[in-house]
Amino acid sequence: MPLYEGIGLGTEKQPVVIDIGTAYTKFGFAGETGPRCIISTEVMCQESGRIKKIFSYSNEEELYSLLVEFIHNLYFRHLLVSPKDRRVVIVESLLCPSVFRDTLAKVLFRHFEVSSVLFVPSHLVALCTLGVSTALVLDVGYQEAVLIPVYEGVPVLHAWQAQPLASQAVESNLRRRLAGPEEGELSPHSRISESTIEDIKVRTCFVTSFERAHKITAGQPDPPPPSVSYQADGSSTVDVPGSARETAYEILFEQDGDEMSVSTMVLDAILKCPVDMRKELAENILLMGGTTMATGFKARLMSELKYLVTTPKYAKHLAIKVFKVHKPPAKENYVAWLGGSIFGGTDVIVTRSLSKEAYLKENRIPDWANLMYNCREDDNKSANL
Amino acid sequence: MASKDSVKIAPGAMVCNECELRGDITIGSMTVIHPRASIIAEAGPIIIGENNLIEEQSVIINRIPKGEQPTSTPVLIIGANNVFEVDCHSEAMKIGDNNILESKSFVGREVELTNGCIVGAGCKLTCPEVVPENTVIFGQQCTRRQQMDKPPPQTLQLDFLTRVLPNYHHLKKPFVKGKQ
Amino acid sequence: MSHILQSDVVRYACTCGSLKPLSRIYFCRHCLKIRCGYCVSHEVDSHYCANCLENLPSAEARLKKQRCASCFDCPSCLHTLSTKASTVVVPSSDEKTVTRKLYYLACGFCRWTSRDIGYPDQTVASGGWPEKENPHASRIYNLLEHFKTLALREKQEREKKKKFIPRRNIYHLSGLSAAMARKRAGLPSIGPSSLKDDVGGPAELIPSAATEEVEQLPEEIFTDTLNLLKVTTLKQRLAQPEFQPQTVDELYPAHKCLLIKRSQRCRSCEHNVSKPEYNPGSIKFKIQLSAHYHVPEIRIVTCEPLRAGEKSEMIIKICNPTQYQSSLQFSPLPSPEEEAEELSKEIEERKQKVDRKDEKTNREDVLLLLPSICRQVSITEDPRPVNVALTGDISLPPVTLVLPPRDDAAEYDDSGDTHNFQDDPKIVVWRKANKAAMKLVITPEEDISEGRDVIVGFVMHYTYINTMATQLLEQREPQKVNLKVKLYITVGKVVGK
Amino acid sequence: MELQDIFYNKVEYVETASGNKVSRQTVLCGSQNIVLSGKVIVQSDAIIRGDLANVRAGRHCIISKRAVIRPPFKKFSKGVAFFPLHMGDHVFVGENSVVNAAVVGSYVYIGKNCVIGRRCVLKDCCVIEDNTVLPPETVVPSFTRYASSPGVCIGELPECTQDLMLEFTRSYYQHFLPAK
Repeated sequence: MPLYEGIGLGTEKQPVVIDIGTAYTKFGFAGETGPRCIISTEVMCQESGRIKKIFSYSNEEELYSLLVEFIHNLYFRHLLVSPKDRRVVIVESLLCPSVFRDTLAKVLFRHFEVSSVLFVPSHLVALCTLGVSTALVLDVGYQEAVLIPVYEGVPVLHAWQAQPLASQAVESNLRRRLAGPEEGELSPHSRISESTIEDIKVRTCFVTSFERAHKITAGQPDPPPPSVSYQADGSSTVDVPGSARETAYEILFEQDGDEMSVSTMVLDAILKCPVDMRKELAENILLMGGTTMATGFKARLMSELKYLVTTPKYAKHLAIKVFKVHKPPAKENYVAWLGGSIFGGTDVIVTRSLSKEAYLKENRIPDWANLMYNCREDDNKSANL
Repeated sequence: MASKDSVKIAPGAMVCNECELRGDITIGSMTVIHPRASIIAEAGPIIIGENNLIEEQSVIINRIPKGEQPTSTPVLIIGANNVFEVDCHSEAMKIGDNNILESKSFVGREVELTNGCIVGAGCKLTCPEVVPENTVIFGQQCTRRQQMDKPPPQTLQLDFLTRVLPNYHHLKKPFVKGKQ
Repeated sequence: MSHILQSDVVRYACTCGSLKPLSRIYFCRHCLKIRCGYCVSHEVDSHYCANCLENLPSAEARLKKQRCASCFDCPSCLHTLSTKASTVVVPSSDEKTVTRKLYYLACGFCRWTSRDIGYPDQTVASGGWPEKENPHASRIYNLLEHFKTLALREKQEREKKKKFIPRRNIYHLSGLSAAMARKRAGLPSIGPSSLKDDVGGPAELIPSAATEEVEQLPEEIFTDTLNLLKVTTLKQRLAQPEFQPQTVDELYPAHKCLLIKRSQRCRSCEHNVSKPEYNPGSIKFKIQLSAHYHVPEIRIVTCEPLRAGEKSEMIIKICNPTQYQSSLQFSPLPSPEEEAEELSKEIEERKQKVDRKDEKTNREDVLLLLPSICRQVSITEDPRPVNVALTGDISLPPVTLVLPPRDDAAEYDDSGDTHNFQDDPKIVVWRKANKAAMKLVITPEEDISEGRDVIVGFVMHYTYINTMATQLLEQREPQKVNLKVKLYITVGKVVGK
Repeated sequence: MELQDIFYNKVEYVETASGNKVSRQTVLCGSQNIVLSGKVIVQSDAIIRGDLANVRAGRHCIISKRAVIRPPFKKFSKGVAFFPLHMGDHVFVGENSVVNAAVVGSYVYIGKNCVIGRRCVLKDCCVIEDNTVLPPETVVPSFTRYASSPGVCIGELPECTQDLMLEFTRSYYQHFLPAK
């Protein structure tokens, strides 16, 4: 038992750190080295037995009840502690919709009576896992890839990039490829469940090398890798052709009409930053999110970057030759959580959290997008005067 | 329907009277068949090897395939040391040795079990295939894994049953031929 | 009728606006109000292992990361592993052979064993199995130490210069654009790097260094056939978040997660509505205020086929679960305006309660000095209106139905009823002990389509003998109170003409 | 919903002095080793294997059609032994379920088509949903609901489960009537 966990015993209750992703939620206790659980962000309706995704909410009320059910499960099925009078750290995306944020705060304070909530932006706290203060953070999750450069601890917000190039896109691409040419409702593969597609993706697909990908786009592909026959259950088999295994992830790197891919996102973001930041950012890339764990993803991204800087589109503006990536002390899919855990393990949780009393008085949560919270203190003062 | 019922039971086999045997069936020695098991040789003969354990409510059936008439008489062959647990249903034409069909499992006609396979409780196999040796199939999605060794034979249980069952059940006598 | 415990046919409206079957609601005897799992406060009482049923106090459970020390989960199918013994013959020193027992872990479901991953068999049944540590643990503790020092320094500086709040933060969580402007204006850079110049703390941290090298795609991937049986599933990976093994030979058994016993507390009066006994094997409760024992139960016995716009007869059974006689009356549901009024009354009542509590805590200075001792004022969510669309009309007989108290002995007594009630035989179909069956008429809506559920609702008024008051003030007689509860019955589906 | 009357063929059932109602179409092997404590209903085609070891069912148990109650065995170095199977009071076993448990507590509801593996321990007040497979040696704690294959805890039961089961099995008995 590491010394650390013994010290805090009996003094203050360990804060809970929650990172609610579109597909998976990571949660555990602050100051620990890994999340306790990674579970699907969904709840099972007790009456109908149907699974409902949290992010499929249609209005605030529905979201509220989904979150109550979901967070109740987090505390009483997995974390096994009382939420009441315990601090919470929420790792959130800077692009998190306000309605989600507000509802989540309401659920935590009003329903679960937590003593304080600290919202931390995922791209920023991810840096805590490295001990550096400047990095280009690319988070490729389920719904979208979001990139925000962080310079000296400050997010360079005007350079942010977001594209729907993530797991979801890969999975629908894979589904199309499995369905084959005779597409449509009649194809047996159109009925494959989402979880099966996800499992096929994780277990059989990979990100192919830069050279092979170029040959494929040029129409002269190398022989595809061996195909795999995947037994979905006892009564059906899915044949996963080698080409599907190899090209499922290509959707992330193809530059279609709008010439946007995961790799151009990185370069575009660097371009939007001031010149003196660029080199430092390019040499401090942090990749996180479950999709970046795909076999070959990093190698491909690096070769793409190296190639793209030589193309006319970027060569003119960018003089960068070297790209370096960080290796965080965690699996990519919980880097942000670990950042939250380290951040929440410090006294910051006392000084910066939004307390229950403050929330009940104001009935809202500070938000960077809201000007009220986004001025310097002295500005605020003068405004008040 | 099979032309005639002819059941050959090797000496040492233990077949309870209360089970249903239909058609041309051969049962190897030391095989134990519990009451209420059904073995139905509908399309052709069924040959069951030695040391098999067939529990109550299990069904082994040599079914007439739907549609076309078979050109030759299909024979269903079961090897040795297999266990058919309560309420399993097997139509497989070929089952090797040391397999376990757990409770409520279902194995279709076009599936072949080699050796040392375990079809888990409630698993349904219908896709035509030859299940590789030492495969374990389990769970809702019929997940598979490969085992290092094949499951051990149930010799001890068979010993126990051959001692106990005669105290409670009427048994079919070995070497019975012709109609019952 | 498939399942007794999940019957959603008759739903009771909780004070908070949720609709639940009777078995899932509570009756707070102090507030005399209905509560449910949604509006009570849940608290973890004790931890126990679902497999060995050993009880662990919360502090110990926390030390063990809410996992059982002796039970393991199968990494392959997530079922519980069992310890299997095998005997081996070991040659002993004096030329005799000794048989010894060796133990290994095995899964009875998917047949995974600890031998599959090369764990050596153990000589004791309780294990001593190798524990896998997070390979990055020491690095993470370094980082943690580093940021703790930074945070502490920030806090101290903040205290030192109360008036001028320095902008020396670990990371800016707000004021992003303002800080950027500052950066551009050439102000000294902030962040951890600048802090190095300060008095060196004990946690000197080497920041992570980025490299150009990344894991390359193995060449064999294009030529070797993939054996799916060797690759772990996503579920298996996520079950071990810190390791997430990719191949099955890296699947290590994990300590089994504990389960909890929990108590539930009424948020408005802070009394428990349910508190189990600590022993995991016990099915008894220290406190148990399930509505099943306090509120009359209604069940449908039979109902004629329902047709849109036509009357059909429904027979319901009403049961009085209390030890006292109860008289029941029925009335239609309140109109939306009345309901809104009731809701606001409820909210007002709560507010007063909170205010009163506030006053109390304010007066007691001792509690102010020790805020950790005094319970925080429970804030509750406001009750919501019941959200159900009724699709039928119910005609309620204007009678008062008196139900005798429950008598457990009567269950074994077949001698018939001794009570004598003057019931209208057109309404009360039969009576037995504390139960009675009543006839009601349902009229589904005119325009309801076939196959839709017919939902009707009404208010049940019942008398309840409050025994709680007698315990508090000994002199007083048991108090009779009039209570009411809203009921929603899903009668069934509409059939064709 | 109130239970509807369930009518049975009067000729088919035997009613004992203690109120047990047992169908003649069942297979009660080794009936001298089976104890039914009173007001127990055993419906047609159910199998109780008293020949393997003692089976005891408490008061007000319901064993539905085609259910199999079978004492579990355990292998030892010297042989196998079948263990007695104890079932508490007010237990419901659904149709087609196979119960191989060592102990089934009181107030337990086992749904349809379940497989309760060898030497499972079901504590008082638990529910096993339809089609669940409990692997061997599973322990099901009180006030939990198990479902799926392998069976996992999917929820909790209300505090009044004991009384709900009590009432359910009692009223089942009351509504289990001979056809007129």
